[in-house]
Amino acid sequence: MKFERYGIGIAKGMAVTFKHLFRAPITVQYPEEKLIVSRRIRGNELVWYPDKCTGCATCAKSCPQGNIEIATHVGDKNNYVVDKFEVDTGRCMFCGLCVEACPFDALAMGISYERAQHRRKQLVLSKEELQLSDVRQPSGYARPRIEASLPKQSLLIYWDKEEGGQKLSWLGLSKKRGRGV
Amino acid sequence: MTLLEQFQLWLGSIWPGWAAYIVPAIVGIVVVLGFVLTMVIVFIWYERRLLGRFQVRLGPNRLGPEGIFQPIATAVKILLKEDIVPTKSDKVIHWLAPVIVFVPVLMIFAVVPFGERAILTDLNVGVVYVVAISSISAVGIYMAGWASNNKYGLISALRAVAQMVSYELPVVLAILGVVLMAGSLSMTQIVASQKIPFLLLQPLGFVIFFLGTVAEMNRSPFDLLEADSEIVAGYHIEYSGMKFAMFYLGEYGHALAYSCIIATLFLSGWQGPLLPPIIWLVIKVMAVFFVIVWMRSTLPRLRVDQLMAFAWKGLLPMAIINLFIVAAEVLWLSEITPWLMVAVNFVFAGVLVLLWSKLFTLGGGRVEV
Amino acid sequence: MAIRTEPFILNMGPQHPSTHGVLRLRVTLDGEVVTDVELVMGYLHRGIEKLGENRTYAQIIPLTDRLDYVASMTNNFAYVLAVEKLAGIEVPERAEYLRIIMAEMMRIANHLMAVGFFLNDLGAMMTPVLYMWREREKLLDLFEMVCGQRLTYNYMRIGGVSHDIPEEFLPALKRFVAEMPGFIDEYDRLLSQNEVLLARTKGVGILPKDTAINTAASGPVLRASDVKWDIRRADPYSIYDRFDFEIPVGTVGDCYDRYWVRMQEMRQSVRILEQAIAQLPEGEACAKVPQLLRPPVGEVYGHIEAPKGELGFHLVSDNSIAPYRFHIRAPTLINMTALKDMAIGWKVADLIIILGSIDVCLGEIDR
Amino acid sequence: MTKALNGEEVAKKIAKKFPGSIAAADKAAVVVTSKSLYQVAEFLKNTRTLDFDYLTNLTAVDYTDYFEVVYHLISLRHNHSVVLKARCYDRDKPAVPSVVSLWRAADFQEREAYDLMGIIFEGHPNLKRLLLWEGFVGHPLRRDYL
Repeated sequence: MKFERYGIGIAKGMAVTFKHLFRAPITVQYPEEKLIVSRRIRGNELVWYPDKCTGCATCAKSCPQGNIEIATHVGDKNNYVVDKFEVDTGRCMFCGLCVEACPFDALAMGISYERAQHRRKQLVLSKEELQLSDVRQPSGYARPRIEASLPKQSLLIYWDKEEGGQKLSWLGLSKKRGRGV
Repeated sequence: MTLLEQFQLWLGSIWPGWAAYIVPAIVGIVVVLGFVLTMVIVFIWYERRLLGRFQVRLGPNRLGPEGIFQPIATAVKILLKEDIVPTKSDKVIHWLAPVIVFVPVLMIFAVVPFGERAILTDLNVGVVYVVAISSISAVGIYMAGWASNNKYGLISALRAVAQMVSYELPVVLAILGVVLMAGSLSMTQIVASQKIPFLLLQPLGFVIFFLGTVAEMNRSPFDLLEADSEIVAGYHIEYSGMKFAMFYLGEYGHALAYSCIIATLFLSGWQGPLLPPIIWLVIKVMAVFFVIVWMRSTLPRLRVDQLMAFAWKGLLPMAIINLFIVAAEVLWLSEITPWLMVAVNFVFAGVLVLLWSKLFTLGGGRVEV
Repeated sequence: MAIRTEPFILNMGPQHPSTHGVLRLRVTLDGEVVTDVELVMGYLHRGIEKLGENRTYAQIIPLTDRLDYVASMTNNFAYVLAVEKLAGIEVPERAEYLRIIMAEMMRIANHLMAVGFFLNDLGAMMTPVLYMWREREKLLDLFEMVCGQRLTYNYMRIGGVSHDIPEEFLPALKRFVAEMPGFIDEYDRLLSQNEVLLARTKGVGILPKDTAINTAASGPVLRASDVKWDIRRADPYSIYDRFDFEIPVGTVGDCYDRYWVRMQEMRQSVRILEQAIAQLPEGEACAKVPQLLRPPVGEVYGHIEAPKGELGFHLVSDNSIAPYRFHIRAPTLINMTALKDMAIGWKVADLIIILGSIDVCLGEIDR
Repeated sequence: MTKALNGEEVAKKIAKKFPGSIAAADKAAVVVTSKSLYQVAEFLKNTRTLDFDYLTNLTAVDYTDYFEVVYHLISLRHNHSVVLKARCYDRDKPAVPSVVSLWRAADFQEREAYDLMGIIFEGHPNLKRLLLWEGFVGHPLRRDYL
């Protein structure tokens, strides 16, 4: 006789949910707690190094969206001088192909991720805006040297036990929790 | 004599008769309403936090300590929303429906005993009153679903009627068992007669009543009226603003009312050692609601035909048999120790549940079209 | 006495919580019983096939991410396999293993989501979803680690993968592989014997074996109907012939079987992951492939067993840098062919769970 | 491993049964005349040694001077596959017979090909646009659609 339909399955299921009542919640309370993102994060917008860029436009060619606008003129040392380097991050899909394609490491993905704007126009980034600054740091995507210098990503998989048994108040809030590797 | 009547008597000696009747009544209603609305707010918070913890997340925790003011913020948000009335709706009924859903819920609390003499009116037919009043909100739900001129709403309304009518019967029959044991229809008498909680004396009756009420207050796994994954929100799909707030409050008020009634009928109400009666009642109500939330967080929803089958094939016959058993016990066993009755009833409950579970087939249910 | 009734047409979607996107079902109801279903789709049509015709072969890879956005990695995989078949490119050993690891991780992540939302369609109030998303998050963390994004990976490249894995990847994955069976057991305890779930899904929405084959259903939908057909076994691509795994099949092809097959496939994927981690060789992660690839004139159909079914890419090359024709065989679109058969005669609530048990993804259906 | 049958051999078998139905054949694919497509498909499906019960993929390719409808057939029992093609040269009204009655899998795929490529599948029970809306002008996957 199979013990279906007698409510055994329901009882088992209820036991599972009851057990979860005493487990640490997995919620990360975002604006206060922030996780460390991957070192290879393809974060918002690009970082462009004007000194390394030769204006070869390989990035523009590799962009699936045709999203990088680059205009150059020949300078006095028989080099290209970049007049215009414009990226519409509203149309960018952050595939990272331009960064991979750049032969001179003059382009990197950004590491930040809070870049919402109020106007579409503000999403179009010019040459000046794309340069390295305090808020615009490069990520290690396709740039091993930068990657090595960034902090390790915090992983959810290590959060259950090693941080382990986190002493939480019943409601799970009072204690400030650290999280990460 | 309840506290209210005593108050009225005392006031009657100094004030004219009509004032002495009305003023205490209003005071009583305000006190009870205050309690109920506070509890409803607490319930909303309690359910959200509890559901959060069942689902390994936190639940609202931003507003106030542990998020206790979140329901208030929700209320403010809902109240500030635009009141949308569909163009082709039946305006009057659309307007009236939330009221009809909400008011009976509040009326139930007239007969809930909060303490030994703390009850608004000690009706001698209190139980009958509860049954009668609580089913009125089905009408409101049907009106809401019908008037909003929405197909999801209509499906929900039709489900509502079927569900309410079906589950009313086992619920009433389960209550009858309690009434037989207590020997009275009055809520205070029922509480007073529970030296041993009726939960132990009538386990089967409790299960039937509990499931029936869960179905009547449309909570998972019987939440077919709202069934957000099928008919989106059912009857209140076209409601917003204050009217939606009425439904929302009505839903939690219903949950509170039924939790109170379950606590009163089966968990010996306000009775308990040491702590004041009102605290005991709140504890028991919270415990009942905990189980309801727990079920909600675990169980998938039944289908409409399975829901009906469960009521008519499962709960109703069991409730009838339970009633006969209880009647026989009250006739012949009441002289002997009640613990024998407890044992016998648990055995009967187990046997009946096992027997009836044979009736149900799992799955299937295709209709040839 | 016969009561004259009128059929009742219900437009489910495109905005409906349970159509898994912007699918519209024109349902004809008799009371609550479904008498006819008509699928209306295309609300998410982006013309990826047309876009592909004027992108280079490498530039199409990010586009394939947007097909089945729940399982982007396998979309990448299917596409690069097709291109490699077309151009005759050899892939380094390590890259093959990395691809398999990613594909199987993706399968687990996809099935977690599929089962979770199937339960949500059943009305289980988000609980199974959130339990399963907890594990899916762990996988997404790992995907983020290797390729920098959590949803649209763009990880596979023609000739290999874009990056080798970082050193902290394997320990984390090993830990996941060790823990995952325990979590699957827990889901089993929570769900598999639950009477309500059994009552709702057993015998519901049966897809008979011959209908399943005739409508070219694939993936778990086909296997639930007792057809032992898994492209990983039947037509082993990449290096699937080196792994030992079983193909779970259902018995009757009802919703429960589809659910059950997915649960079992997760276990098998964990097995494959274990083996792949153990065998992972050292070496290059990507072959040298010209950036502007010009495959020889010809056409190719490459298919893989994506989590949702057979994902195929039909590519026609005219020796230019862009494919001449780029066609996607979307598994869920074709799995939906039999939806009408499965749903007629059942209630509205069943229609929802049948749709949920097919595991649709509108990004893939509409393309 | 799914064995890809040699198109020439399959073509020989077909030609024996339906003379004149083969337009061309090479190792990879069998090209049949669109007139005889249905009979050939029926033959491929119902012959015991071939037994192509599973229509994996159906698509159409626009070669500017003709359209090619491509059928990828698999036999689950024998685990072999073949590619069947049919060409239609009429640019305004390219038509091939529908195979929905043989493989229902063709239902949505034929509708899709009709929608995006404009190929009319004669005998399809419900040949409507699938992804684009009714009233859309043109067929976007054609090479001359801009």
